[in-house]
Amino acid sequence: MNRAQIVNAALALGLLGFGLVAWAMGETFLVTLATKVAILAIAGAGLNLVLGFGGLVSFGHAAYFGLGGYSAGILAHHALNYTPMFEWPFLFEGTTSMPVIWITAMVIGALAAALIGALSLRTTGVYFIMITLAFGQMIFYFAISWPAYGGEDGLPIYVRNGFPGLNTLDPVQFFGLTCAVLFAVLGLIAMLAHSRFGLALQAARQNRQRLMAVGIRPGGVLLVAFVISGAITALAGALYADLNRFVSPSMLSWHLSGELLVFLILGGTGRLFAPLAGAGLYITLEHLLGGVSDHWQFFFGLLLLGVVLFARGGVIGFLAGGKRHG
Amino acid sequence: MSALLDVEDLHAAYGASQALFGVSLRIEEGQALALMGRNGMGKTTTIACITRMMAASGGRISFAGHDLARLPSHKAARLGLGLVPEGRRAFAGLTVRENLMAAARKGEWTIEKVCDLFPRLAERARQRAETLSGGEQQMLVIGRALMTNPKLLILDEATEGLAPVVRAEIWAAIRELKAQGQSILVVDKSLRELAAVADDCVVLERGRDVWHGPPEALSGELAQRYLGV
Amino acid sequence: EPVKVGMITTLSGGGASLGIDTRDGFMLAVEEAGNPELEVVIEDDQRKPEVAVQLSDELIQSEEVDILTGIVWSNLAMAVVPGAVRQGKFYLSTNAAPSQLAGKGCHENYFSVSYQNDNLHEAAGQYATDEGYGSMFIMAPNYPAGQDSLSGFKRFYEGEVASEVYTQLGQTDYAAEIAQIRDSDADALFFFLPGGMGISFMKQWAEAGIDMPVVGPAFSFSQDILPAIGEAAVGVKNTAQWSKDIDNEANAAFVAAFEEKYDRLPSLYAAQGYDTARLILSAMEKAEVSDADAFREAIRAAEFDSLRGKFSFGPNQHPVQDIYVREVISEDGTLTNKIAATAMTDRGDAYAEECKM
Amino acid sequence: MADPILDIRGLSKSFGALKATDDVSLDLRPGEIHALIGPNGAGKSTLIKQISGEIAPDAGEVVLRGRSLAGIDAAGRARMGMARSFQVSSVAPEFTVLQNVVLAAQGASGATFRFFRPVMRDAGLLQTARDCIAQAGLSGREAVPAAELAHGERRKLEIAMALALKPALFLLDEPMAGMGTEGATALGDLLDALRHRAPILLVEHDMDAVFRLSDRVSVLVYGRVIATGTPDEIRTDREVQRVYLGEEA
Amino acid sequence: MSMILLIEQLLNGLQSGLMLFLMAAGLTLVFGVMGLINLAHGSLYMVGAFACAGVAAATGSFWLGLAASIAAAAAAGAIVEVAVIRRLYRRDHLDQVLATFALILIFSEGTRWLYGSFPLYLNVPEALSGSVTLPGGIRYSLFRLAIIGAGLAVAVGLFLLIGKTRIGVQVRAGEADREMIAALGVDIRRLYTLVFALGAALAGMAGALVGTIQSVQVGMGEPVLILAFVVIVIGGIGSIKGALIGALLVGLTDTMGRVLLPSVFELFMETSAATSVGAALASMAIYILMALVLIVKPGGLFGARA
Ligand SMILES: Nc1ncnc2c1ncn2[C@@H]1O[C@H](COP(=O)(O)OP(=O)(O)OP(=O)(O)O)[C@@H](O)[C@H]1O
Ligand SMILES: Nc1ncnc2c1ncn2[C@@H]1O[C@H](COP(=O)(O)OP(=O)(O)OP(=O)(O)O)[C@@H](O)[C@H]1O
Ligand SMILES: [Mg+2]
Ligand SMILES: [Mg+2]
Repeated sequence: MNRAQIVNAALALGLLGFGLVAWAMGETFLVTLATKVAILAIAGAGLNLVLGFGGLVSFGHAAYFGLGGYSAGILAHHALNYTPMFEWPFLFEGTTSMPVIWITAMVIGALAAALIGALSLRTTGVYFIMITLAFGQMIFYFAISWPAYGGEDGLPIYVRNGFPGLNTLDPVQFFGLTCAVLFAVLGLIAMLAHSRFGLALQAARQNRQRLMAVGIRPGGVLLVAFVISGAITALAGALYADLNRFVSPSMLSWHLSGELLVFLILGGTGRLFAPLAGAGLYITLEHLLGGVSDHWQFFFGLLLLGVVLFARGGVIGFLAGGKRHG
Repeated sequence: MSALLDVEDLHAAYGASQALFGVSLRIEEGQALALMGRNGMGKTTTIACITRMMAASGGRISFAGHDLARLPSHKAARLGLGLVPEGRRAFAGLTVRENLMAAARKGEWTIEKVCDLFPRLAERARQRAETLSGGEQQMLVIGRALMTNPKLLILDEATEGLAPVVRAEIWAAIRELKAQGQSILVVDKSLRELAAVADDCVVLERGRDVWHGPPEALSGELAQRYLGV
Repeated sequence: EPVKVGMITTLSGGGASLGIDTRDGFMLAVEEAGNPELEVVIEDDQRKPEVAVQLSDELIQSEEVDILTGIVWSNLAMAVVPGAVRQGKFYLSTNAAPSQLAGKGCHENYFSVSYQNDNLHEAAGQYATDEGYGSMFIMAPNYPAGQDSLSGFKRFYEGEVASEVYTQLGQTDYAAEIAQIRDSDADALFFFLPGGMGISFMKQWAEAGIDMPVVGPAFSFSQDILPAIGEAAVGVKNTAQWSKDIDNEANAAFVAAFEEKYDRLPSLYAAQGYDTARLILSAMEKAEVSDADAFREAIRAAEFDSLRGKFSFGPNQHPVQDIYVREVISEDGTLTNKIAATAMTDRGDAYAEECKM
Repeated sequence: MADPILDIRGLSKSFGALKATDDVSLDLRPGEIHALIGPNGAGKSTLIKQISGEIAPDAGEVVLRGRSLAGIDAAGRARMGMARSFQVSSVAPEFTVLQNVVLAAQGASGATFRFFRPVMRDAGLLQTARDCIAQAGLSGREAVPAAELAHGERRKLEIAMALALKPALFLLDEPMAGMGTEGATALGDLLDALRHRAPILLVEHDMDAVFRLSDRVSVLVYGRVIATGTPDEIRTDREVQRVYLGEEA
Repeated sequence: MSMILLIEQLLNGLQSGLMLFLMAAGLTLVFGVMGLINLAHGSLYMVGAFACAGVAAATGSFWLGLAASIAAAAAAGAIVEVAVIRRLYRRDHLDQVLATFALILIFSEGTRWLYGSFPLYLNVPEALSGSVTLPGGIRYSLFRLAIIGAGLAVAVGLFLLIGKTRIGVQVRAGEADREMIAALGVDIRRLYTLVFALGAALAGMAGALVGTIQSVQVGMGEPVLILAFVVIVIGGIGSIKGALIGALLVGLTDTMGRVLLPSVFELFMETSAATSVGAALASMAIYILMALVLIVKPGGLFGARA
C-alpha cells in the first residue's frame, strides 16, 4: 500500500469507527453527525467526478442535490398525506421506499444534468462556473416561490423513508446504509477514473484540443461525466432529505454549491477520498468551534485559510504527498 | 576586470530530480557565448537559474558585479538581463504593441526601432499575440526582450520555427547587435550560425559543463560526441 | 426535577440581531428568576434550516432537552418543529408561527407564545379599514411569509386593493416599486419587508419624498432596526402585540431591567423571548416536566404576568390577545414606538378551526 | 500515378481583411512526403487546421480517399486517420508519456465509452503504445509526466501519439522545431521510414530536412501556393529564393 | 401603464445598472483583469460601508466617512493581498476560491465583533438629499444621480487605466504569464498589490455609496458578490466596456422584469397569482439572461478570452 492508499483506508475506517464508537457510547447525535459527513461526501464525490477528474468547476451542484432532496420530499409527502401525486396514466400515490426514491432522484438528477450540461458545456472556464451558477439560481428561485411544496418554508417528511430489511429510524442503521452507499459510490468513481472513459475525461481536463486530435470528442465525454455526477449528487440529496426529514430551497442555494466546492478543495481536488476528508474536517471543525465562541466563524475562517496556505493539495495532498491522480 | 556574467558550479533541481550538477560559465562584456548540448541536457534550466525564474540549489551567479543569489527575478532583469524564452511565451491576450509596451525600459530600443528590425510587427501592431503566426510571435518576443534594453541578451532557441530568410535576418541582427557591443548568451541548434557570432562555447551534458572552448575547436569528432552532428 | 431548555436561534450571519434580542430577553427572565432547576443550552442556527435541524437533533439526542424554543424564521421552524414535537418534546415559539402549524399541522406539544404569523398583517388590514383608507397599495416579498402577509392583510381590509406587488426576497433597490407607488392613486401603503429589505425601502421611500401614509407590521420598525432607518421612520404606523409603553408593572420592570442590563432598548423579539421564559417558569411551578400531560396543562393555563397584560391560548395553542397600532416617534433623540390605537381585541387566528386537537 | 489520398481543393480562409489561405489546392499521394514551406504567417498552420477540421474554411473542400470531409469535425477526421502534430506541443501535461500514447491508441480504437475495465491494464493498447514510444525514440521515459519532459522530448511524444493513431496520413506542423540537430536527423530518418505506411504533409522551416526528405515541395506565400515541384526545382526557383529561402539555398 | 411611468422605469433600470457597475467595478479589476477569483469582494464592500457608517457617526460628516471607506477597504485589500492572495497566484484557481471563502467568514465575523449584529445608520448627506425634477416631470433623487455620476466616472477611469496605460498593460501581461513579465523586469508583485488595493478601494467606495441608500449590516456583501460576477461574465471577462454594458443589461432586465412581468401574466391569470408568478419569473430573469448570453456567446458579449 502506498501512502495515499493508507490515508484513504484511514479515512474510511475513521468514519465507520467514529460512527460505531459513538453509537456504542450512546452518543446518538454524533452518529447523526457522521451520517451527515457521509452524505455530504457522496454529494462531493459526485462533484469530484466532474471537477477533480474532468476539470469542470460546477458552481451549481446544489441544483442536483436539491432536486434529489425534493424527489424524496415530494414522493414521501404524497405517500404520507395520502394525496395521489398523479392519476394518469396510472394512479401514483408517492412512496416511502428508499430504493424507489433513490432511483427517482438519480433519474431526475441525471436528466437535469443532461439538460444543463448540454447547454453549459458550450462554455469553458469561468464562464462555465457562472452558467452553472445561473441554472442553479433559476431552480432555487423557482423553488422559493412555488407554493405547492412549501416554497421557502420547505417540506417536512414526518417519518424517515424505509429501506427493506432495515429500521432506518435507528440512527446507526441509517448510518450504515449511508456508508454503504458512500463506499459504493467511491468504488464506482475509482473504477470510472481508471477506465477508458476516465482516461479521456482526465485528458479533457488537461487539453481538449489534444483530445480532439486523437479522435475523441471532449463534449460527449464531459457530458456523460456531468450526467453521472448529477445522478450521484441527487442521490446524496435524497439521503440528506431523509437525514433531516425535511427539504427546503436552502438545499438548492449557491451556498451549498459553494460548500461542496470547499469540501473538495479542502480535501484535495481530484483525490478519490477528497470529499470525505473535506466534509469530515469541515463538519468536525464547525461542530467543535461552534461550542467555543460566539465568533467561531472567525476562527473557522482562520483555520481554513491556514489549510489553503500551508497544506498544498488539500488535506490528502498534505498527508499523502505526491501528485494527484498518481 | 570581472566578467559581466559569472556562473560557478551551478546546481539545480526540479523537485526531487536534479537537473544541473555543476555548471560554470563566464561572459565578458561585449562577448557572445553559445550554450550547447543535446535535448534535455540542462540549457534552459541554466538560463532559468540565471534569470532567477528558478532557484538554484547551489553555486554562485554574479551579474554586472551583483550577486544574483537572493534577488527576485524582476530585480535580476532590471540589472540588465533580457530574455527571449524557449517556447515564445508572448502575452497571449495582448496586442503586439502592448506586448512591446509591457517590457519597455529606457534606452535606445523603442517600439519604432523594433519595428524597423521586424517590419512584420508594425503591420500586425494591433493584432492579439495569440493569433500571430509562429514566426511572428518569435519576432515579437525578441523585440520584447530588446525593449528592456538589456546588458545581456539571452536567446533560448530564438530562431526556432522561423523561415530561412527571417532566420538569416535575425542572425544578421544578432551579429549586428554583437558588433555594437551587445553581450549575448545564445542557445541554438545551428552550429554554423553560432560559430559566426559566438566567441566562446560551453557544452552541457546531463547537467554538467563538459567542454569549453572557441567554436572553431568544436568540430568533427567533438561535435559528433557532444551534439550528435 | 430540573428542566432543560434548548434554544436554537440566529446568532450569526444576516438577521442575527433578531436572534440576539430573543436570547437576551429570554435569558433576562431566566436570570431574574434564578431558578436553579432551569437549565438553558443556546445554539446558533446561522439562519440555515439544515443547521437548525442538526442542532435540534443534537439538543434532543445528546443534550436530552425537554423543551425547544428560540427559532426566529418560519422556514427554520418548519424544519425543526414537526420532528421535535413528534419526538415528545415541547416546542414553544418565541417568534415564527407559520400557518401550517396553526391549522392542520397543529400539535399538542407545540405552543406559539408570540402570535400567529398572520396576526400583525391582519391588524394592519383592520387599521387601514378603521382609518377609512379607500384604496391601498400592498407589497411583500415573494415567498410564503410574504404571500401570507398580503392575504392576512386582505382578510380584514375592506377597501380596495389598488395594486398588489411582490418584490424579490433579499431585494435592496426599490426605485421601481416606489415609482409604481407614486404613480398609483392609493390612499396608503402597506408593506411587509423584514430586516435589511425594510431598512433599504424606508430610506429610499424617504428620499423619494412621497406624501402617503405608511402601515406595516412591526418587523421593519422594531427596536433593533429603527436606529438604522433613522428619521425616515418617524410617523409610520405599525402593528404589534407588544410595545414598550404598554402600561403594566411587568412591562415597565422588563423595559428598565433590559436597558439596565444590555444598554439598549428592548425590541419585540426581546419581549417575546422574555414572555416565553416566564411562561416556562410559571409551568415549572405547577408541574414536573416528566409528567408531560400535567406540564402541557400548566403551559396551556398560561398563568404568568405577560408583558402584554392579558394573555391566553386559543384552542390551537396560539395566543388570543390584543394587537396594537404603534407609531414611530423620536424620544430624546432615540427612535422608538408608542401605542397609537388598538387594532384588534382578543384576536385569535384564522386557522384555529382547522386544528383537530 | 496513384490516386491521391488527400485532395485539397480551393481552401480559403480569411480573418477579417486578412486572407490567411487563398484558394489553396494541393494533394498528397501514397508514399510521399509533401513539404509545405513558406514565410512566417503565410498560412501554413491555418491550412493544416482547415485540413484537420479545427477551423472551418470559408470556401473549398478537403477530400480524403475520395470522400469529402465537409461537416466532419476534428475528432471525426482523426478517427478517419488524420494524425496531427501541433506547432506548439500539445499533450496532456499531467499524464505520463505512456498515458498520453495510450490515450491516442484508445482514440484510434474508437471505443471511449467503456466504464469498467482499467485502461492501463489493456494489453492491446499498451502494446501499441510501447511500440510507438520506441519508434519515436522515447523508450525509457514512459513513466515521466509530460510536463517534466524537455522541449525536444515533448516533440517526440507528439510523434509517438500520431503513430498510435494508426494514421492514413500525417499532418505535421514543424515537428523538428526545437529538436536539436541529432534529434532532427533521427526524426528525419523516422519520417523517411513512415512515408510508406502513410504519406506525410510536412510543414517545416528546417530546409536541410525538407530537401533531404520530401518528394514534392509546395510554397505558400500570403495564403497562395506560388510554386509546387521537386526539391531541386524549388531550390532553384528565383521567386522562392527571394521570398523564402534567402541566400541559404 | 403610462408612458411617463414607463420612461421613468427605464431610467430606474439604467440607474440600477450603473449602481451595479459601481459595485462590480472593483471586481472587474481584480477578477476581470488580474484573473483572480476573489469571493471576498463583497466583504470589502461591507468593510467600506461599515467604515463609512462608523466614521460618519463619530464625526458627523458623510464625506469623511466616504474617505474612510476608501482608505479602510484599500488597506484591507492590501493586507489581504500581501498576507494571503500573493501566495496563491501560482496555485490552482480553486485554492483562491477556498482562501477567499475563508476571508468572507473572517471579515463578516470580524465586523460583527467590532460593530455588533445590529444594522448601522448611514444616511444621505445634507448636500445630496432630496430630488431634482428631470425634463418630463420625472423626479429623481439627487443622491442616485451622484451614484450614476460615480459609476460613469469609474467606468471611464478604469477604461483608461486598463486599456491605455503601461500599468494596465503590465497587469494584463501578468495575468497571461506572471513569471515572464517578472523576467522582463516588472515588479509584478508590487503591481498586483497596488491593483488589488485599488479594486478593494472601489469596492469600499461602492459599499459606502450604495450602503447609504440601502442597509448597512453584516452579510450585505453577499448578494453583491453574485451580482457582480453575473455582470462581469455577461459583459465578457477582461472588458471594462463589457462590464458596463453587462451591468446596464442586468439592471434593465431586473427592473423591467419586476415591473412588466406581473402585468404580462395578468393577461391570462387572476391578479394575485399573476403578481406572484410574475415576480417569481422576475427573480430568475437575470440568471436567464446570463444563461442565454452565454449559450449564444460562450465568451460573454465582449469577452476577449473564452
Ligand atoms: N518542469 C520540469 N519538471 C521536471 N523536470 C524538468 C522540468 N523541465 C525540465 N526538466 C528536466 O530537466 C532536464 C533539463 O531540461 P532542460 O529543459 O534544461 O533541457 P534543454 O537542454 O533546454 O533541452 P532542449 O534542447 O530540449 O530544450 C531534462 O531532463 C528535463 O526532463
Ligand atoms: N484567429 C486569427 N485571427 C486573426 N488572424 C489570424 C488568426 N489566426 C491566424 N491569423 C493570421 O493568419 C496568418 C497566417 O497564420 P499561420 O499561423 O497560418 O501562419 P504560418 O504559415 O503557420 O506561419 P509560421 O510559419 O510562422 O507558423 C498570420 O498572419 C496570422 O497572424
Ligand atoms: Mg531548452
Ligand atoms: Mg505555423
